[in-house]
Amino acid sequence: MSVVKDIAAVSQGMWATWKHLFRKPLTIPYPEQKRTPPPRYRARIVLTRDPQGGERCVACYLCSAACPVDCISMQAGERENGRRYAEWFRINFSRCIFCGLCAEACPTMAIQMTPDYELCSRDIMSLLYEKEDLLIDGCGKEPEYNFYRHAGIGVVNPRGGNPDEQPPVDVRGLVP
Amino acid sequence: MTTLFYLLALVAVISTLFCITERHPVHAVVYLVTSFFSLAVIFYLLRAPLVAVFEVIIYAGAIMVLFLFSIMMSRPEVTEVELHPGIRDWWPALLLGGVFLGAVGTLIISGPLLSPETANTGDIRAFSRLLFRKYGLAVEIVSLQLLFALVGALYLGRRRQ
Amino acid sequence: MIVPLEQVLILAAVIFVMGLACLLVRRGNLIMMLVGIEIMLNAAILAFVGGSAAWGKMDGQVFALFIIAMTSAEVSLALAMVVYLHRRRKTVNSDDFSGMKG
Amino acid sequence: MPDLIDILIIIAKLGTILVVILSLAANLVLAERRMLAWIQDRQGPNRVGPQGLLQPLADLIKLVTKEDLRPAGADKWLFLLAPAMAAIPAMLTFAVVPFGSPVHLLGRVITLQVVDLNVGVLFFMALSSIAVYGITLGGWASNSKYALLGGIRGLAQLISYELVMGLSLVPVVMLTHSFSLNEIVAAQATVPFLLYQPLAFLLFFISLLAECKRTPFDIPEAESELVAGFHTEYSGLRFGLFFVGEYLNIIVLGGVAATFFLGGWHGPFLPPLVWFCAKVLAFCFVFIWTRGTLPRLRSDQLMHLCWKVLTPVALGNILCTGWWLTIKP
Repeated sequence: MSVVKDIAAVSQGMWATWKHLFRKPLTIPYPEQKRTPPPRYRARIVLTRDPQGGERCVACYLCSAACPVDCISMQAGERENGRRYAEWFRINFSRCIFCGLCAEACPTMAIQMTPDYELCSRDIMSLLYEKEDLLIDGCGKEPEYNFYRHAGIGVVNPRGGNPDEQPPVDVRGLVP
Repeated sequence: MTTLFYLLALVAVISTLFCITERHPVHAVVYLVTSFFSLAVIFYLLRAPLVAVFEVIIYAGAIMVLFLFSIMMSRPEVTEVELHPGIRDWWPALLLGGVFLGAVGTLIISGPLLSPETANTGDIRAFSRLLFRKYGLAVEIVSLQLLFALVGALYLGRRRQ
Repeated sequence: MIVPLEQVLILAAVIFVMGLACLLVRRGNLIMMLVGIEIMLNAAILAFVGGSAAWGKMDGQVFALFIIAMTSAEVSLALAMVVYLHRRRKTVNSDDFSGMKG
Repeated sequence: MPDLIDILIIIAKLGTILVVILSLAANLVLAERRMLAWIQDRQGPNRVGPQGLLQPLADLIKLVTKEDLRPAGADKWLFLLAPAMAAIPAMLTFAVVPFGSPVHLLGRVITLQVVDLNVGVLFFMALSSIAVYGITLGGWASNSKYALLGGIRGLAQLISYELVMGLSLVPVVMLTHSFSLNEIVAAQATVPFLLYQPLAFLLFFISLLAECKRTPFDIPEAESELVAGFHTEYSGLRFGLFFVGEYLNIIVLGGVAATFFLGGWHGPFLPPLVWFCAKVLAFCFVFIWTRGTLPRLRSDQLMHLCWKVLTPVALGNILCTGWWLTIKP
């Protein structure tokens, strides 16, 4: 009897919606009540410092190259000891899509994402973050890591002097 | 009440006039519905509430809606012939209409038809008793006719291979 | 009876003549011809109801009801035919339907 | 002849009904939005005023201040008139619905009904058959294919379900021996017709859903196929009139259904007016609940349901009722 089956189906649906009528809503009224995002949430981008307080960014342009919407731009500079740094570093958050590719691309863990998702403004120019706005006084998610203490070009220690670094290969020594 | 009758008669005549002179069929149907409404109220004033209500249900609610439906489905284009009917198209109408109006006029001026009588004709129970007892056969015939119309419309509307 | 029967009959006659004119003049559009027929039938109903009220008998109303029922049958068939013809010939002008071998 | 005070009483009744129904319709919009939200585990509009209670006012201000657009090539007068044609029949229907027992006030007996017609049922049928014009002409006059399709669909749906509605009311009239709504209510003083005629009630309810163009029968305004159907091209206050007309229709048809099948204002313990309002609101609730549950039918399923299922069942129901009435002592 298809009629009986139809009636059963309809009443089943009605019962389901009846139950949901008295269920606590899953949504929350947002500005008053905020959800705590998980610590690895991908929102506002920051530039972190190494444990010694130096900038981690070496202005390698990898984040800028990885960015699908081209919102990161910078100018590389070099100090006297060969340490590279960003002369200026700019992220246009009105274009950023929070995909996290920049953070993945970064070889020095400098660029990281934070759970601060409340990024909106009536003034679009205020979403243009300069280096001063981006740089934080902390190490972010990798508190131990310092690029120049693991590898590098002899800025902190001479080459091959870092704890887990092998001395550079003497190319001439390989000559038979 | 009498004033209301004259008012409604005026509305009915004017809207019918607009209806027959309107070039677009949809507008004509809307004018005709207005005319039917005023006629329905006239029927109510003439103590025929049942006829008044059926005038609205069937004429305004079903027949005119069918007209609208077929106009919308077929989208007839307005032709040049139709826009400017010549005198050749008018004279049979004028002739027949004149004859008809003359007949009614002579009927009326030939003397008073009858003295107005007061009887309650608005009773629905008496009406239905009359309809199904005295005219029971006619009801059957009309229902058969409706059945034939249904079958005919189905035949005309069926999909042809 | 709120008005004399004569006035009801005059109203019915005026409406009937308008319907007649619509039927005879607007032959370029089958739908308008049907509208004319509707107007004439309504005039007939008005005359029946007027007579019923004047004589105090209900037979006129019964006939008005029969006319309404008959009209609905007629209109459903006629409009089905109009739509059918329009589908075949792409016109609703009555003068175009003159050939016997459609 | 009615004297001046009678006319004043009628005007007062009309005004009260108009105000009450219009404000109820506006608040029904809010109620529907909140209840649909609860069904879908959401919160619904709760910003304007406490619990969103001032939302109807905000909607009104928004609709009034919006630009009133008229599409190019639209039929001017019909486009302007169509929303009114959709809303007015709904309001007129309430004129014959009795909403309470007669009240004695200042030495007069005031019936809580605007007018007691001896053809009340047919009056209701007539008005619901006129309601087709609003949506059809609105859809045609917009000069838009979506609106035209919505109008044609609405026309076909409304005149088909009108038939089922009429047939499902016939058993009620047979049991009462009268077309007057007052007598129909009086006949249900002890037992509502719902218990005698559950099948007729079901048919009537389904056709009410179709007459209101509510889900699962909202194909004239199917958003996913026809954008918004017959009111695609409407904006501002005219759209608001269509919108309010729909909710007016729900309330009024709820009142009519309560009168025909639930015993009108009859009920134990509570005052009659309270009973009537409770029944109407219960109908509104069921309408919203149904909308939250059932998906939309296809156009051909709709016609199939009407002509091949509901109409034969309604005719059989009439036959059984007649047979039962003749063998009843």
